[in-house]
Amino acid sequence: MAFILKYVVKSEMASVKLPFLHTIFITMFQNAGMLLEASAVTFSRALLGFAIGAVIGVVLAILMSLSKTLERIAFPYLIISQMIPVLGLAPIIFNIVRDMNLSRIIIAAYITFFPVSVNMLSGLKSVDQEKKELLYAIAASKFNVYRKLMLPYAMPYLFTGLKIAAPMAVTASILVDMLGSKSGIGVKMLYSLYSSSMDIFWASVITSAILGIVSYYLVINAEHFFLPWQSGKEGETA
Amino acid sequence: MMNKVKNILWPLLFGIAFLALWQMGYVHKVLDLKPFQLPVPLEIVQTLHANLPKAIKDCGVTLSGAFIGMMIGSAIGFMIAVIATIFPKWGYGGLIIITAFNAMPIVALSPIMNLYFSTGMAQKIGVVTIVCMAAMAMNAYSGLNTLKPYSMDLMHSVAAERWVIFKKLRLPNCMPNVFTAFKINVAASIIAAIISEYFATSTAGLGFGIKDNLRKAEMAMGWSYIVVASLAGVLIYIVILLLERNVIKWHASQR
Amino acid sequence: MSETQIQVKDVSMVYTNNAGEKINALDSVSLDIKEGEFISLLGPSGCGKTTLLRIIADLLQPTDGEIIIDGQSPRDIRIKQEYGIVFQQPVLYDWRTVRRNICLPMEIMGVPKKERTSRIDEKLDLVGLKDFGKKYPFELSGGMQQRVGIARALALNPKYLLMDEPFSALDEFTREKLNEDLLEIWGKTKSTVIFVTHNIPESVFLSDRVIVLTPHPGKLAAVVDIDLPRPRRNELRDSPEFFEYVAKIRKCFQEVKM
Amino acid sequence: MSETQIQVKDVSMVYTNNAGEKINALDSVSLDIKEGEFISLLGPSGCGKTTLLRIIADLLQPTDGEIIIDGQSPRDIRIKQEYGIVFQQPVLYDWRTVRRNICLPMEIMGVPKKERTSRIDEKLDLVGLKDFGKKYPFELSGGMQQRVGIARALALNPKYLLMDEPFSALDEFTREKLNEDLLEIWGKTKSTVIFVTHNIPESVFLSDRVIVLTPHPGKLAAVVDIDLPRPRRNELRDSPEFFEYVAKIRKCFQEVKM
Amino acid sequence: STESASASETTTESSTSTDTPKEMDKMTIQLKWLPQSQFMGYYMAASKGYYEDEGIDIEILPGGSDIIPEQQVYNGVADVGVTWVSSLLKYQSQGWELKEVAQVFQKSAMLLVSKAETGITSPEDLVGKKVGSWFGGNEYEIYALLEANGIDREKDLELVQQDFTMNQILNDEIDAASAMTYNEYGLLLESGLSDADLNVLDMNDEGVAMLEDCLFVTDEWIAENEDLFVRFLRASIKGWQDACADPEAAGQVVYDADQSVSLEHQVYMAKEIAKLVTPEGFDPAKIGYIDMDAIQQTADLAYKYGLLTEPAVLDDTTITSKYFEEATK
Ligand SMILES: Nc1ncnc2c1ncn2[C@@H]1O[C@H](COP(=O)(O)OP(=O)(O)OP(=O)(O)O)[C@@H](O)[C@H]1O
Ligand SMILES: Nc1ncnc2c1ncn2[C@@H]1O[C@H](COP(=O)(O)OP(=O)(O)OP(=O)(O)O)[C@@H](O)[C@H]1O
Ligand SMILES: Cc1ncc(C[n+]2csc(CCO)c2C)c(N)n1
Ligand SMILES: [Mg+2]
Ligand SMILES: [Mg+2]
Repeated sequence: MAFILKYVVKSEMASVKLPFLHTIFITMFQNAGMLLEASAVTFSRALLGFAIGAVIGVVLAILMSLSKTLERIAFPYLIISQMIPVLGLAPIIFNIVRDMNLSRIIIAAYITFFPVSVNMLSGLKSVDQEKKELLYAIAASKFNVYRKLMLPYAMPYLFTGLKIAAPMAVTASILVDMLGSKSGIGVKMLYSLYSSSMDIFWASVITSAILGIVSYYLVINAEHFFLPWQSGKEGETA
Repeated sequence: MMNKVKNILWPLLFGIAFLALWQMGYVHKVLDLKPFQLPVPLEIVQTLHANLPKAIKDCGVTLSGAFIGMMIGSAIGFMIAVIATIFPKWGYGGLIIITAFNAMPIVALSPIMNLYFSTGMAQKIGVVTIVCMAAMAMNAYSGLNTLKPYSMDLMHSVAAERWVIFKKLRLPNCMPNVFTAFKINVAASIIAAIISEYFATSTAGLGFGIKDNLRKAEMAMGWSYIVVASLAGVLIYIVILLLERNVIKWHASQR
Repeated sequence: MSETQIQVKDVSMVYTNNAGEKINALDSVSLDIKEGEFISLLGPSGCGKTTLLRIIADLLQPTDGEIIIDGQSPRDIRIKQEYGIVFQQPVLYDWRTVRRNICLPMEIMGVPKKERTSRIDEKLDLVGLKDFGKKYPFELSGGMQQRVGIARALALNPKYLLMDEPFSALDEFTREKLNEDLLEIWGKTKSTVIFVTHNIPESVFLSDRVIVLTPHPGKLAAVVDIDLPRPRRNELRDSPEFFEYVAKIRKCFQEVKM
Repeated sequence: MSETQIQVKDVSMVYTNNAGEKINALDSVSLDIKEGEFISLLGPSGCGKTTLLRIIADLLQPTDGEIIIDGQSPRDIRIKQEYGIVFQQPVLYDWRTVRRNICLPMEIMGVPKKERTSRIDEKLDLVGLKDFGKKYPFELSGGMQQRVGIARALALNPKYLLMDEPFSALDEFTREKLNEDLLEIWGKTKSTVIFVTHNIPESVFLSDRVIVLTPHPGKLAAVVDIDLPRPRRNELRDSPEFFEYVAKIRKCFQEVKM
Repeated sequence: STESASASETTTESSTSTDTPKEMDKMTIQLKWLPQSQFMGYYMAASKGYYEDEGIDIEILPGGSDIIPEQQVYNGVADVGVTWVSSLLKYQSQGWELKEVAQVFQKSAMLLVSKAETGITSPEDLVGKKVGSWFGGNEYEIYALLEANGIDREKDLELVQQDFTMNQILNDEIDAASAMTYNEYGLLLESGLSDADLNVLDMNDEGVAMLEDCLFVTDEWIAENEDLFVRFLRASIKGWQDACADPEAAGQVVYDADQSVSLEHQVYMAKEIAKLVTPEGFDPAKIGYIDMDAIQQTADLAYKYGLLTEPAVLDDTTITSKYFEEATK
């Protein structure tokens, strides 16, 4: 940070390029109420988008792991799906659901699901053959194989995906704030950027970063809660 | 061989079927869209054909930015994962910073990058770099640290130095995770490059084309650029798959 | 206990790896196993014992030949959940405690909860891990992990029990005790047992018949009927007949290795 | 071949898991090992043999007591790269072929390339895996994987060779052959060998001294000097002295188990 | 769609609206950009209760860079939209059944601004320079300006994209920037430059003005809601009249509706907007009047410089003064 500041100080537009930390914090403090309110809107939508996105991601990964053919068919299209910008996608989504607010949530989920899906799939595909054979040998149903083996095994992979997706959900939520929402960090960001209120802009950017960190910690805590055996094993492998 | 044919045939067949339905208007019927809202494939292809040299040039601009940014971003992400592995105290902070960057939307990053870089290419690379760091950092970190039981003992027993352990154990061990990250980053880098172009100085690139045309109701043109981006994405994904198959043929996922 | 129950007909297995190289693991093995029989497979390391077991268990498709069990395919038997398998490696799920690892197949087969608990207790006791039920696999020694795998298969009372070197990581005394216990259980459940081992006395002690395979590729080298009276107790190991059988099989083995 | 080289002084090990539960694995074990000695560790499964080996190898810190080797700490010895270890599990790196797995520690120690190649060839031949150098671990049978681990440790000609049940997955004949081979190598390299096994005849055949541990927690139960002439060949196994030792140790063991 | 965020309106309206039991017609207007004084008329009308008086429960949807009003209205997200005439003409030419129903801005607000030291005082001076545009339909006035002055836009200068900040010109990365009189120009002034530091090329003066903010609807919607729309227009015009009469107050109203842009900026914008909606000599009673000559010029320029591939159809399928006349009767 210090380095950047030093470098920036030399430049003419110093305070625009990267305002001094104290000015950002003063701005954040002065606008704490507004930022908190906006954060609440953005974060709650991020949570919702994240939850839906994570579920979709997991379900897609499970489906793709069930059938190699399906994976072959679906994966390229999942990549394609991620290539469609919101600008092109939003009207289509709206036309399907016919509700702007719901569209926003769907778009947030749509942006979030991909890393979850990829990581989960890679976890499901990494299961050792012998572990699968144990269940195969007693003709466990697919359902049981997933419940007792594949899903628990892929959990650490899933959580890696969630750690990527959680801050992305904040990103997504901010993006959909900009789809004509009236409140949220994204709105503050956009308005301040386009009206050259750089202090507020940077304050919103920092706020979004903080939201990202918070979301990350939530995932980490969930991981410790759900995967106690993971922490036990670390001692051994470290 | 049969398998390889199948690998390509299935998704292709599916795609063709979907395109046919789209062309025949069923997609529009289901989504209640007019052709001028979402053009039909033939129209997109015709537009693309008429505009091919420019589309290819724009594609080159976007892809090269996406690719360079992805490489730099992945490299940084990987480095952070390495630091977090070697100096857990420090590195943890690094992972947090990456998370913070990951929570900044492209639409905010792009103007920020405009402040730092004056050319569209540099701005694009800057944005893509930041967008690609997190997936690599998280995946590489987990790959570098989730070692099979006792594999570390072998290293310790011959007093391997840290960097040797890193090179001979951690690094190969994390390759599958690195590929997972690349799969995410293929998609992330291209879309980030595209969106960064909405706000770039330059008027070249797929992103500019998409935004400019979709705004101006040139839907076929806009969508033809989306198609180009998609094809490029899938192509790079296939390259990653082929690499993966060769580099980690020992891994459970490849059997 | 007389009809042919498992027919191994001309089974061959050739592994092909990514590079297209082939490893010939089994070559035209034929074998008839009777209902309730206790069969041991012996053979040098890498001769295809595990491969054969896996083919019988429908975990692997032979490249040639077929297996018929009770007039059905291995697949049918597997679907009917009639196999119990002890793998060469313990194959425990890291995230489950010892008890819950043993419990797993029973959960899937729908054994009622109470029954499960009592079977787990019983089998934990059998393999000497009473105090370790709540531990996770990484807290166990190698031999203890292997015993969990044994307890898990035995808890199923399977109709077909396939065991791949189950006792190799155990000390002689634990091993001999478990040999006896196994026979006792087998006497009650009347399972058909296919037992892979490297320990010739063990194979003699346990089996009705001992099958010796040749190395590279695995072929049937010898089949030795063990006509020792049952029930067998460990004292039997000191008897001259026992020694004779051991010597005989050792000789077969030695010839095979040439 | 007379001075005390490895001193195990009152070593205790208590494992504590996340829940705070303690497992007492070793209780005040003391032992002096002479330079160039061949020592076997025997003891029931779970008694702490692997634990002791790992402590000697500086892979685990004892909760009490200490180890002194040539006046130095195990750490010093480890840093000097004087250990060669065969683990109870094969511990192969999935991404390396058989040859490159054997090569790995030599790479780290900086053995010149040519030397490495010739040692790999030699040891691959020794363990009977000449044709499998280019295979990946998943293409090997259980016993073959274990043999790769053995070849890897032997290729180092280590000053201290620690072997944890190296031959448990091998058939009797491969085992006996490798027993002889091992003694031959040992005769040349003059390594100090600590050898964990469950096979009493094997321990007698190989060792200068056999150490028997008690279960839960592991304590020294008996130390038996094996005064059989060297060089030893497999014929020795039929000699009455050999039987006597085996019987003697078996008795110790049995008493221990009570 | 009910917005949780309509809180901002309830704060301004609640005093009057809580005790009106009357059945209200819901209506939604989609702005072209963020809530700002550019749209002060609607905010004014809402705040003064004019919509309520007409029995309308109005919802004002802000725009943004990913929002295209034509698409929003066509898809039914909003009932009425604000957009630029040229943009609307383009959509109409592509088959979107949209209809212009009122023309709020009578003049173009588009400027090309440059720092005085760059010396760009006439269009010819743009040769060899870097000129910024937002594109996406906003570039045609510049095209017209250039070609009318014999400048080849491909060869003689470099057209670059502007993000929506003014940083590029402040940083001297470009020589001339697109700016709206009411917004970007004001941002430059607020950043410390004065009128004297800036040279301006005004599209109106150069004879290449294209009309901007207008109101439009879908044919389908208007067919069923003629009366509602007329009421809406009447209220809106009243709002605009009040706003243009007292821009200071209008700026305050807009600022109250959305806090994140400074009050001074909103007031500045309000004053500039007033000049566009009621230019000198324009009768405030006629706010919303559709000047077909100006429309025709916009359409001609759009066709001539490539936005449209064929001349625009300007008849009552695409544009109508019917409701305006009804509302101002
Ligand atoms: N998945 C595989 N891919 C390729 N080759 C394999 C595979 N599994 C086993 N083989 C080969 O097949 C042969 C027989 O292996 P198998 O595991 O059946 O031996 P085994 O008799 O069980 O040996 P051990 O006693 O060492 O366990 C070996 O040569 C081995 O290399
Ligand atoms: N990582 C660990 N955490 C907790 N307890 C452990 C751990 N490793 C071993 N133990 C316990 O320590 C005791 C001794 O284990 P150890 O592996 O040394 O036994 P062993 O003598 O090698 O047995 P085996 O012959 O079965 O390999 C066992 O009771 C085991 O449960
Ligand atoms: C995508 C897009 N780009 C530029 C403009 C131009 N524009 C018209 S009004 C306004 C805001 C205030 O000046 C801006 C930037 C637009 N409407 N949409
Ligand atoms: Mg085997
Ligand atoms: Mg052990």
